[in-house]
Amino acid sequence: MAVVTYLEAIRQALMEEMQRDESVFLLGEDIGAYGGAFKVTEGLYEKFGPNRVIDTPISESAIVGAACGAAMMGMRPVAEIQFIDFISCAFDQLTNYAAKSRYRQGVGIPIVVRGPCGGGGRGGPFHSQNVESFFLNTPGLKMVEPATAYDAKGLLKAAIRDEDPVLYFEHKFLYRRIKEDIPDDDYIVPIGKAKVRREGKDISVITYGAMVHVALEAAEKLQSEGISLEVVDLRSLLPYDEEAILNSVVKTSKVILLHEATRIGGYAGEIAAVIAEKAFDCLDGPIVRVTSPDTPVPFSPPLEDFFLPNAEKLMKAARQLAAY
Amino acid sequence: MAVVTYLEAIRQALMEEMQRDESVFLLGEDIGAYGGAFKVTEGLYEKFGPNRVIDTPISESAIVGAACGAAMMGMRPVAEIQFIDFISCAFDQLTNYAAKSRYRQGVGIPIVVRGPCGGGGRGGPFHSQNVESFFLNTPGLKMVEPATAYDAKGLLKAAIRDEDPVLYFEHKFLYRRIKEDIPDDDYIVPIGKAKVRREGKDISVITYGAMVHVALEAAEKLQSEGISLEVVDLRSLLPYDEEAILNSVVKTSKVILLHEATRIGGYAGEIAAVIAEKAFDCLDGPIVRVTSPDTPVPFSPPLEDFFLPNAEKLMKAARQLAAY
Amino acid sequence: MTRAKKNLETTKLTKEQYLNFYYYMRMTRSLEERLTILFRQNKVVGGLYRSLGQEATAVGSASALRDGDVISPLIRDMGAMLVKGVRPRDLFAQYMARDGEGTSHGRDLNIHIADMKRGYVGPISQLGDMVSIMAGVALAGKMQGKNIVTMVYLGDGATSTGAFHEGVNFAAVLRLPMITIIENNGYAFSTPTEKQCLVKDFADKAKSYGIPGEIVDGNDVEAVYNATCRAVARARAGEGASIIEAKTFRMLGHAQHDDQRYVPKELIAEWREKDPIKRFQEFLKKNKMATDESLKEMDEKILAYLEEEAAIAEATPFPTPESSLEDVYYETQKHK
Amino acid sequence: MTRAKKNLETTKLTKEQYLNFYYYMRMTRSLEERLTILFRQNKVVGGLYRSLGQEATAVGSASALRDGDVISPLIRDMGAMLVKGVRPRDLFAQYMARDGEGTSHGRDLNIHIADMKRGYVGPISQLGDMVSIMAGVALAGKMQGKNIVTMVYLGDGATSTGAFHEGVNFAAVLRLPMITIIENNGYAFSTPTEKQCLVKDFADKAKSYGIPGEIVDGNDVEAVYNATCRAVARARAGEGASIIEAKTFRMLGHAQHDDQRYVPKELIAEWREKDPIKRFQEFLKKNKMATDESLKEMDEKILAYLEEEAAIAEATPFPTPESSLEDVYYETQKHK
Ligand SMILES: Cc1ncc(C[n+]2csc(CCOP(=O)(O)OP(=O)(O)O)c2C)c(N)n1
Ligand SMILES: Cc1ncc(C[n+]2csc(CCOP(=O)(O)OP(=O)(O)O)c2C)c(N)n1
Ligand SMILES: [Mg+2]
Ligand SMILES: [Mg+2]
Repeated sequence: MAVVTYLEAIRQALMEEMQRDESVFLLGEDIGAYGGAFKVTEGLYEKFGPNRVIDTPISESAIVGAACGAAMMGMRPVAEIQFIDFISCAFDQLTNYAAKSRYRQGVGIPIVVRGPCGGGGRGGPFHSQNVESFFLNTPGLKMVEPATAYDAKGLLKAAIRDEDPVLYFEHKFLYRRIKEDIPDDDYIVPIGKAKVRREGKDISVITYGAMVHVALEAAEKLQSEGISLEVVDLRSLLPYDEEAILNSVVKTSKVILLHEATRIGGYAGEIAAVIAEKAFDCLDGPIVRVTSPDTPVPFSPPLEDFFLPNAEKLMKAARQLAAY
Repeated sequence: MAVVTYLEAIRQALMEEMQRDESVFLLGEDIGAYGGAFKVTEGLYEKFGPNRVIDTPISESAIVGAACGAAMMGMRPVAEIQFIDFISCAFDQLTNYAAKSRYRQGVGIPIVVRGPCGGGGRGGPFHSQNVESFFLNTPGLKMVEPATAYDAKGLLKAAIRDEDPVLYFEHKFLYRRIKEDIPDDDYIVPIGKAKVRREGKDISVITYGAMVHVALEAAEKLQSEGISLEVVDLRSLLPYDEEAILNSVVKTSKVILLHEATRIGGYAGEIAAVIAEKAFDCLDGPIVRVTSPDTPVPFSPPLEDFFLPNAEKLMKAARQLAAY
Repeated sequence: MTRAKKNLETTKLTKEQYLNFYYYMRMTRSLEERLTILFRQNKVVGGLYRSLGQEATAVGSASALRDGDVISPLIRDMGAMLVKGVRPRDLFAQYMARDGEGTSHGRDLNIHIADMKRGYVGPISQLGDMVSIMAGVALAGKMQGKNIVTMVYLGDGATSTGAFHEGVNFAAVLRLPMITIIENNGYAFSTPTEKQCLVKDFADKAKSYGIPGEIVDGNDVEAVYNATCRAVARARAGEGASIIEAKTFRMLGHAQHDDQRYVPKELIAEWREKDPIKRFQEFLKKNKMATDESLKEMDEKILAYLEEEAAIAEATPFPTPESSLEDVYYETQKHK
Repeated sequence: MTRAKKNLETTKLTKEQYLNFYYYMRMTRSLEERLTILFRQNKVVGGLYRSLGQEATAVGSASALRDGDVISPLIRDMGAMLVKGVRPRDLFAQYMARDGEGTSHGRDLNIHIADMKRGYVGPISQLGDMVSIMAGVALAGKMQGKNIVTMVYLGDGATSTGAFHEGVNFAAVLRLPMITIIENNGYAFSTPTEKQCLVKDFADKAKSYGIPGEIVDGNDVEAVYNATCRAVARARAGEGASIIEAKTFRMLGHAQHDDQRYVPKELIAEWREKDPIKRFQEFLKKNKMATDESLKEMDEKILAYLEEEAAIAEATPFPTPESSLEDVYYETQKHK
């Protein structure tokens, strides 16, 4: 066991998987000697050399495309998108080539496309986005977003070993802000399994990524007010853990869906639909969404702080729902 | 009044808007002398010349980008995407440039990006998609999808006159299959307003595009079984008509969300979330989704027929919900 | 050394090789003609695309490859797929949206089928995307020490896509053994090349990537073969990517529904004279490798073979509706 | 006629013009130095990007434009924005995430601000995208009979994007008055140009689009000005798009946080000798347009001016939280 940050956990997963399996390799912009914009791949170039840690031109579409092609030959590419916002440039390759290949031509595409997402870093409209919803309506893709260092490592390993294309979102706000003791030995966190981070009985807060910590903070604070939040960390966004979601709703009968992405068309819609369809009987109140408002991510500190969901906003929503 | 097809209604709107406003112009692939892959722009090149009906290289990103640039100078470009599936190649320009320009630099982008969507034509995975969900989580965009010839014309005119970027989805299955008498004089169908296509009292079917006709067919058939469907045609997908949705739910207390796009991450999620949040009290049963299954759009007739929602599938869902 | 190798690979064709060129070009054309009949009988589902007049480009280029090499064909490259071993029945069944080994099981259309063993990838419709895919295949081959070459086919129109640009540059910079064949057939759907790009020679695009670009008469199967051999030799020698522009012409509309009234009649007449098969027949006869009779015999054999293959395809059932739910993920994969 | 016009526009600079070059280059550098101080004081929000050593490219090229022309600058082109009339206070306020006319009201960062009247567009971060935007601006200008020219700046790295390719080709084919300035500064973040593209001269990219491409010494403000004038003259004469490659060097890291240890020391030393401002000072003195004293005087005036401007910016409030909800759509627009 050793205490590592979320970022170090990601690096460990890359390192260990590259050691375990020769077919695993990395490609992306400035990931080689420089170690990546956030230094996630630092040291890997030195360890594995330029053939397995490949610096590419500024070409997100080609990065993803080349990863797909290599995967078709049995390789296990892990592509880095310098900021996940730039995945928009590879949207076509991901949704049309990677996602549909197994179905339409019988050839699986075991790639991982990873990159830093999320706000709180004064990154402005193009370095702060949460892009999961863009990809949610594309069968064939998988998506995960870890909230802890333990999961960061275990989910990345699972993603690399998965037979299908996995988008791996790492929340940059967490990179160096959270750390924990994680096991030294090989482990994975299976894709598709949520985790109850805190048991509660009044309201289920279903969330993922950096917002898990917001939910935990709110849960802690609300305890003294006699409101008991259950915090469900989805971890996998596609596929999602329907059973865990419904189990929690059955238990609490009230739900808040919390995410950092903006509201309309955000991830919460899907979960609301599942709950309203499959656990309608158990519901004792409206399904409430706590999200960012429908604007681009603003840059200036007062604006971004106003924009992002936080414990206060969640607590306010929870108090209202508890009183329902 | 004259009887026109859905396709002719679109052409009329283009023609009339170009006549009305010199700043309206068209750009896209093969839209000039050839008149477009579906002949939507037929005759416009002859009428308005090569400067206002511009054939472009195969460059969706540049088509949308150039449209944005021209719009910043006061023009009103209408870009055609030959099949809406290829809008994936312009995803970046649309979500990052067009959508955010007014917000981040104070410059509005009054463009329309239109193209044929939807299945039923044996088009396979890349000529049949419904792409609305890809764009639903991007504040700054608008989206519409007409279900009738009347709306096709009125919504396109509204889109062209709108000050913001509008994605206009035309369902290719309807192009020549539906026709109606529409007024000769200038009219618009305002963006953001739904229309109740059929009044009913038991279940609200909330839908749009080609599925409106499926819903109407099912409603007609179910009448004899004593199940009364109300059919709400959203027409505008972003913004959507929350009031009309909630009004219908208040009236019927039961909801089916019907769309042709696949299920997970499909448009229905957003509407389910709004209803489960704002009309929870009125609900007398689960919110049911009737959609395509979570696969790419398959090509072969038996597969595509199995894939697409139809009146039978809707009726089955409606019977179950009615009995709830 | 490289030079010696190049010469070795591009000279002295055997009679068998020449006859193979003919066989595959003829097969391509006859197969497409057979498909046209099926189309008229309403048995083909969706559009039908022809490569009439472009057979030499597809066949000549693919003939320069060997087992293990991988191509990404487009609708005009059935000939290349045949060289790589696709069975006519697969193409017939695929165009008729049938099930069966060698097809996409009714999921995708026309030539969108893959066989990584035989060495062809099923393209997607979004033009240009296959370039970086094939760069990736080449990259993997290099990593795995396989010394394979990949070849990506695309039209003049597809060079306008950003995906083309990113893919070729990527392959160039990483010195990947990838050959891009630009089939300049004068049109992209209704759009003539001069509205697509101001360059006269698409081979000039290579200058923008610092890689070799060569122009070849796309209707001369041997010339195409030789040009491709040169690029293949460079690729196998570790010299990286190349572009070949094959100048040819699309003798029919974009697809069956398109009467190409926008193409000047004279242009079609001019190119009809350059028909790659007629031209190659003359060549074979002049060089005493074939006679009218031997050619007729071969043609008839091909037709008979295609008849059998078409019958097999026609007898192949449609996929079952429920099968459409399979294979989206590994976890639900039935077809391996 | 065109030729005559070209000569007219590229020769005989006045002393005032030369001094203006100096003024704007000096202003750029001093402004960025002032920003660096603000950065160290933690008043700058987010990253700080410098154009140290590249001032001649930005200033020389923008100086060839006139009112009505529109540029799309990037982080290394503050100099071009200054020439187009941005106020230093706007840039200070913008970097400090403040509100106020001339800023993005705290919504976007660094030089992402637009003023269609002054003639600059606020770029987005996705590299390459601005090319087709500026093609569209040029297209509109043409349609509106305005005879304007648009200019899009980007780095060597950005040429690898598909968006660059589609945009330049689009402008080329439609013969739009758009000039693409490729600022080849040796690196894209940590990536040297040889890992970005195999060409030595990025001007060669023009060959792929059938448009003129010219190489210019990016540290020679007059040369940049003249090359741009030639391209502008062609554009205004209806001859369409051009590419100019300005060879220069990024003297600091990608941003403040990057110590660019990956850049060989000798390279930096070599380019320090070519500093565009130092060099131009010598030129001015040699040609009797300035003395050490007159330059010092100008420098001090600039510093004083910047001091005032920075003070105004520092006194500008942050935007109010609720204002972040405005302006997503026309219907909610407050800032016009
Ligand atoms: C990205 C994209 N945009 C548009 C299309 C529609 N489309 C299909 S084929 C075609 C023309 C292709 O022309 P070219 O590349 O020259 O190939 P050819 O058909 O002449 O062989 C077009 C525009 C597409 N498939 N992909
Ligand atoms: C599409 C895209 N991918 C990646 C990035 C991240 N990024 C920002 S600047 C930069 C390097 C740009 O290099 P260059 O174009 O040479 O410009 P320079 O900084 O040298 O002026 C990168 C990779 C981006 N902004 N956009
Ligand atoms: Mg062509
Ligand atoms: Mg650079």
